Amino acid sequence: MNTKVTIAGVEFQNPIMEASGTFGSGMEYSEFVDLNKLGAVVTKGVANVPWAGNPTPRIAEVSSGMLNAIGLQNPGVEVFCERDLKFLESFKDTRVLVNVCGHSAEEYIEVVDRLASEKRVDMLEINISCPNVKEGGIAFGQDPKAVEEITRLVKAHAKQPIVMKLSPNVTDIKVMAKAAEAGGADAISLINTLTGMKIDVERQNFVLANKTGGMSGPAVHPIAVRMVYECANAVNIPIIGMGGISTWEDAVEMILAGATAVSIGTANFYNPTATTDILQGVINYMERKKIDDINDIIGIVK
Amino acid sequence: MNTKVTIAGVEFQNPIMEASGTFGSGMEYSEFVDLNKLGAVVTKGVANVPWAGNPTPRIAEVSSGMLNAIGLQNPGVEVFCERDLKFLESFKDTRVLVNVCGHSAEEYIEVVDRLASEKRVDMLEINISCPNVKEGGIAFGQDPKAVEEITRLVKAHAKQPIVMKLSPNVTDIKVMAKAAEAGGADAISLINTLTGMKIDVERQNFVLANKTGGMSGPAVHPIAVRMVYECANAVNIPIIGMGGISTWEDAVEMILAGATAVSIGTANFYNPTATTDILQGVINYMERKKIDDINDIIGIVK
Amino acid sequence: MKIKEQAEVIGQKKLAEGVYSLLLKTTISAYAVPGQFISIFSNDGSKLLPRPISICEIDKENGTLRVVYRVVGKGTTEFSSLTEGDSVEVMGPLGNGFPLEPGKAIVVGGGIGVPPMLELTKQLGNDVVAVMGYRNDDLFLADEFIDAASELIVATDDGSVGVHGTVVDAMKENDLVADVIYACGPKPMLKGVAEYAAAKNIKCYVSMEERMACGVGACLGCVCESKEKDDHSHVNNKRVCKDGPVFLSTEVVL
Amino acid sequence: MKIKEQAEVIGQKKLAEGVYSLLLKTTISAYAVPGQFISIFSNDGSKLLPRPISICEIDKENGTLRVVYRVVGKGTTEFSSLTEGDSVEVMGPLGNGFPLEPGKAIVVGGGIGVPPMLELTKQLGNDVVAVMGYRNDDLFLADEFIDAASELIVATDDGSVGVHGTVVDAMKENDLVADVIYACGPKPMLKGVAEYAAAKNIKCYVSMEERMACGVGACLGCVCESKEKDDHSHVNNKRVCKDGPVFLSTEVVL
Ligand SMILES: Cc1cc2nc3c(=O)[nH]c(=O)nc-3n(C[C@H](O)[C@H](O)[C@H](O)COP(=O)(O)OP(=O)(O)OC[C@H]3O[C@@H](n4cnc5c(N)ncnc54)[C@H](O)[C@@H]3O)c2cc1C
Ligand SMILES: Cc1cc2nc3c(=O)[nH]c(=O)nc-3n(C[C@H](O)[C@H](O)[C@H](O)COP(=O)(O)OP(=O)(O)OC[C@H]3O[C@@H](n4cnc5c(N)ncnc54)[C@H](O)[C@@H]3O)c2cc1C
Ligand SMILES: Cc1cc2nc3c(=O)[nH]c(=O)nc-3n(C[C@H](O)[C@H](O)[C@H](O)COP(=O)(O)O)c2cc1C
Ligand SMILES: Cc1cc2nc3c(=O)[nH]c(=O)nc-3n(C[C@H](O)[C@H](O)[C@H](O)COP(=O)(O)O)c2cc1C
Ligand code: FES
Ligand code: FES
Repeated sequence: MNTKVTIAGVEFQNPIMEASGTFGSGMEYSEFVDLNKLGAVVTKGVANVPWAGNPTPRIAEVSSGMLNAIGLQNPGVEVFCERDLKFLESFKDTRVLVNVCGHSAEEYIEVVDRLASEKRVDMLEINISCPNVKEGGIAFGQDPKAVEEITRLVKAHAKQPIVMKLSPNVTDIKVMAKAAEAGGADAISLINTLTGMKIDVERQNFVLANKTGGMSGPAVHPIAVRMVYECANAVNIPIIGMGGISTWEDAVEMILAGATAVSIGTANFYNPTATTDILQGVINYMERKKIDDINDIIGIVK
Repeated sequence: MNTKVTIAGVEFQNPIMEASGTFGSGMEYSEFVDLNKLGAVVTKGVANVPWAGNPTPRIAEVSSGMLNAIGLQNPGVEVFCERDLKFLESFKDTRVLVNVCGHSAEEYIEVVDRLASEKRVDMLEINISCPNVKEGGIAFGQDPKAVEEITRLVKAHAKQPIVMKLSPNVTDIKVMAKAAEAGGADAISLINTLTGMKIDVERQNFVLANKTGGMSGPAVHPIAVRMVYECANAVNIPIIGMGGISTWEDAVEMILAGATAVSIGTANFYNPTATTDILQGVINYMERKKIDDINDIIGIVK
Repeated sequence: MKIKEQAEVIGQKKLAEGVYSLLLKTTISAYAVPGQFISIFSNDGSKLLPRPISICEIDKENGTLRVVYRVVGKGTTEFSSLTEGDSVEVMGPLGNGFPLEPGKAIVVGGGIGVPPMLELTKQLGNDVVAVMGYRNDDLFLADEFIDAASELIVATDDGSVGVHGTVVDAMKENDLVADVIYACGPKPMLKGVAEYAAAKNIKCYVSMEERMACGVGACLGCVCESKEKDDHSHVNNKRVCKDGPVFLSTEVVL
Repeated sequence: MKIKEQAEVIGQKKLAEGVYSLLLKTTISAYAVPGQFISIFSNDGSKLLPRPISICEIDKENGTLRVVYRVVGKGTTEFSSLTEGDSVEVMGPLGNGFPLEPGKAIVVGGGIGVPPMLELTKQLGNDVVAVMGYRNDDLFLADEFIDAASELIVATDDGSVGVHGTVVDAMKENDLVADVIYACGPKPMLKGVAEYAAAKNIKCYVSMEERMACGVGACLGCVCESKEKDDHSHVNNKRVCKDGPVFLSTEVVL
C-alpha cells in the first residue's frame, strides 16, 4: 500500500501533518507522538523578530470548536532556526513546513530569506490569513491582487517551495486560490480560522481580550471541505486541506474532496495522538476499501 | 419590565422570533408553542409561483449543526396568502414577517406586490442570501451593488417595511449591510447559512443531492455574533440577529452584540419549545440583572 | 398530540448482530398507532438532529413503546449503550401510521423494515400473512411474527432460511393475494412490492424513509416525490415525516 | 511523563455549596507532585477543550488523585454528576508544581485556591502555617488542613469565621513570617500576598490561572506576563500550563 504523496517535488511519507500553531514545533507533542511517523511537522508562524502576541484571555470555547486570538506570538526567526529547527534535525522521516508570518511584504521576505539556507526546511507555508494581526495579515488574504502580489514576491525570494495559506473569510475562495496560483504558488493550504466572537453575558463583555478570535475545530469542518472541493476544481496546484479534522473519516473526506495532504489542528488539544490515530484510521480504511495508493482517491468525489 | 422592541415603526411584544424556513408558517409548531407568545412568526421563503426545491437528501448532520439544501421549496405566494396568512389571522399578538425569495428582481417584486394589500403582513424579509438557489440568490447577496439595487427596487414596491437578509458567505459583512442601508432597507437580518459540504466516505459521494448545503446551528453562532457586532457598529438601521441561537445565553449574547431582535432556527428541530424557553430565559436574566428595559442592553458590548 | 419528553429505559436487548430492541416508558404510547415513528435524541451536544425510529410495539396498558433498530452510525451506537433506568429524550408520535383496512392482509418487511410491521400485524388481527426478508439466518422478531400472524414466510438474501431471495420472490413463489398489502423496507424492495401489488390489483401501503431534521413537517427536509401535485406543497413533493411515512404505493414515485 | 487515559471514578462527594471532591484512579498519580494539575475532558462532543483542575491530594499507594473543584459552568456541572464506577478522560500531570523548600512555610489559599495547597502542606511536613480564605462559614477542607498543618488561620469575606477579610488581612493581623510563602487564589489575592512577601522579604511562589487549550505548552493560549523576557518565548510571556502554573512572585506581573 502506498501512502506517499508528493507536493511540489517534496515527498511526504504520508498525507498527515499537523496544523500550524497547534503543535508548536513539535517539542511538546513529541511526548505523545513519534514525530517521525508524521508526513510533516508544520511549525507555528515565525516572524522576522519576536512577537508578543495578544493580551489574554486568548482562548474561548465554542460549540464543537474554539476561538483563539494568540496574535502570532513567536520568538522570531533567529531563535527559531537555532532552537526549533535544531530540535527537528533528529526527525529525518518527517518533512518540515515552516509557517511564515509578517506585518508587511518586507517582513515576510526577511523570514523567507533567513530560512533559505536552512536544510531542515522542506517547504514554506505563507500565512496570509491570520485574522489576529491588524496590519497585513487578513488584508493580504482577502484581496486577490494582494494575494497574487505577495505570492510573487515571496516566490522570487524563496529557496524552498511555497504553500500559500488562504483565509476562509472571503466571498469566493476560488478567486484567492487562482490568485495564489497566478502568483506562482507551489501549493495552497486551507482553511485558516473563521473570525468569530464570544460575549460573556454575565460580565457583559467579550470573552477574548482581542474581542474577536479565529474559530477552529469540528464546527468549521463542513466549510473547510466545501472550500477544499471548490479550490481543487479551480486550480492545478496541490492542496493541503485542514479545518476541524478530528477523525480519520474527516481526513478521508478532505482527501476525497481534493486535498493531497491534510493538517490536524485543534484536535491535538483534546487528543494529543490525533495525528497518528488518524493516520492509522486512514490506513485501515485503505485496506478495507482495497485502495492500493492514496493518490487514487485524491479528489475523486466530483 | 419592558420586553417590547420596535423595528421600523413595528412594535414587537418581545424580541424573540423564529428563523425563516425552520418553522413553516407556524402551523406545525403551534402544537408545541403558543404562537401568540412570540415576538414574530417569520415564514418560510415565498416565491411568485410554487417551487419544487432540490432533490433529496436535503439534510445532513454535522458537528453541532446541520446542512440543508431544501432549495426554497414553497407553494407560491397565492396559496401562501390564502392558507398560511389565513392561519396566522388568529394570532393577533404576534407580528408576521414574510420571507420573500426569487430568481430575479422581477420575481421578488411580484411577491412584494402581491403581499402589499395583505393586512396580516407586518414586515417583509427579503432573502437575498439563500445559497441553494443557482440564479439570483447568492449572487445578489454577495455583491454590494446588487444588494443596494435589489433593496432599492423592493423598497419602491413594498407597502410594508423591508428587512434585507444578508449572506455570511462574504469577505466583509459591513459592506453588505451598508449597501442595504444605502438602498433604503428598514432593517437587516443576519446571518443566513454558511455554505458547507459533507462527503460520505463509505459511499465516496456527497451526502446531499445538491452537493453543498447551508450550515446552521450552534456551530455557526460565533460567526453570527461577530457579524451582528460588526454590522451594529457600521449601520444605523436595526438588526435582527440569528445563527445558532440555542439557549437564552445565545440570545442575550446576540442582543448585547447589537441585535434588536433575534431569530431561532435550527434549535426548533431539537427543542420544539426553543422559542418560548429562550424568551423565558431572557426574562429571567433581565430580572436577575435588574434590567428594566430590554432596549437598555441592545449593543452595549462595544 | 405530539409529546417531547424524557423517556425511561425499561430495558434493552440485542436481537441480532447490530440489532437492538429498546423498551421505553413514555406517554407517547397513549397516542401511538402502528406505522408511526418517534424521534430519539442523542445526549451528545454535538449531535443535534433526531434519529427517527419506527414503533415496533405499543403497550398502552404499561405505557411503553418498543423500538427495534440497527446500529449504523453515531446516534444508534449511543442508543445501544442505554440500559435500564437511563433516560433518553424522545418526541412523538410522528407521522400518519398504517390505516387498518378490513379483509385479508399481507405485511411485508425487509431488513430493518421488519420491526415496524409487528404492531400492525397484531392490530390487524388474524387473517395476516407476514413476509419478512433478512440478510441471513439472524431472523430477529421472526418468533413474534409467528405468534402474531396467521402465517410467516421468510426470505433470506443468502438462502440460509426460507426462500432464497427477496420478499418479492417469496410473494411470487407463494402467489400471495389479499385485500391489502403493507410494506416497509429499502426503496428497491418497496418498488418490487408495489409492482407486485399493481399486477395483482391489490391496494398497497408503503412506509418511506428520508433524512429528517424537524420530524414534524416544518422544514421540508424529508420530502419524497409524489405522482400528483401534493395538496400541501403544491408541488410534486410529500413530507415523509408528516404526510407519511405511510403512503399509498400509487401516490409516490418509488 | 504525561498520560492521557480514562480514569475511574472511585467516588465523589459534595464538600460545600457547589464544591465537589472527586477521587480518581489514574496512573497519573505515580508521576504527580503538589501544585501540578490535570486536564479533565467532557464526554460531550460539543465541549472539546480540557478543564484544568489542580491536584488536591496524591495517593501513590492506591494510585489515586483527588481533585476539588467549584461548579462554574457546563464542564464542571457535567463532572459533578460523575459517580463511582464512571470513567472520565484525564491528562496529566501538567505544569511544574511547587518546589519543596526547606524551613518554615506559609501556605495561602483563597476560595477554590484552597484545595491545591493540601497536598503541598502535607508534603512540606510540620512547620507550616496554613492561611485559608473563604466566602463564608462553608469551610471546605479546613478540617484536613488542621490535620496537615501546624496551624490553620481562617479568613472569611463575611466575617462569619476567623478573620473578617482576606487572607492578606489575616497574615497581617498575625504578622506571619517564614522562609517561604506558597499561594493559590484569585489574582488580586496573589498580588496582595506577593506584596506582603516582598515587604517582609520572604520568597514567594504563586500559582496562576489562565484559559487553556492544549495544556502542554504548544498553543501559547495560556500565557501570563513575565517581568523579564522569557527564555522560551523570547518575549515577556510565560506559559501557565508548561512554565507554570507556579511562578516566583517576582517573575510575573500580578
Ligand atoms: C420514518 C423513519 C423510520 C425509521 N425507522 C427505523 C427503525 O425502526 N429502525 C432502524 O434501525 N432505523 C430506522 N430508521 C433509520 C434511522 O433513522 C437511521 O438509521 C438513524 O437515524 C441513523 O442514525 P445514526 O446516528 O446511527 O447514523 P448516522 O451516523 O447519522 O448515519 C449513518 C448512516 O445512516 C443512514 N441514515 C442516517 N439518517 C437517516 C435517516 N433519517 N433515514 C434513513 N437513513 C439514515 C445513512 O445512510 C448514514 O450514512 C428510520 C428512518 C425513518 C426516516
Ligand atoms: C492551572 C489551573 C488550575 C485550576 N484548578 C482548579 C481547581 O483545582 N478547582 C477548580 O474548581 N477550578 C480550577 N481551575 C479553574 C477551572 O479550570 C475552571 O473553573 C473550569 O475550566 C471551568 O469549566 P466549566 O466548563 O465548568 O466552565 P465554562 O462554562 O467553560 O466557563 C465558566 C466560567 O469559568 C471560568 N473559566 C473557564 N475556563 C477557565 C480556565 N481555564 N481558567 C480559569 N477560569 C476559567 C470563566 O470565568 C468562565 O466564565 C483551574 C484553572 C487552571 C488554569
Ligand atoms: C491556537 C491556534 C494557533 C494557530 N496559529 C496559527 C499560525 O501561527 N499560523 C497559521 O497559519 N495558522 C494558525 N492557526 C490555524 C490552524 O493552523 C488551522 O488552519 C485552523 O486551526 C483550522 O484547523 P483545525 O480546525 O484543525 O484547528 C492556529 C490555530 C489555532 C487553533
Ligand atoms: C431547513 C432550513 C430552511 C431554511 N429556509 C430559509 C428560507 O426559506 N429563507 C431564509 O431566508 N432563510 C432560511 N433558512 C436560514 C435560517 O432562517 C437562518 O438564517 C439560519 O438557519 C441560521 O439560524 P439557525 O442557526 O438558528 O438555524 C433556513 C434554514 C434551515 C435550517
Ligand atoms: S423532517 Fe422536517 S418536514 Fe420532515
Ligand atoms: S494551554 Fe496551550 S500553551 Fe498553555
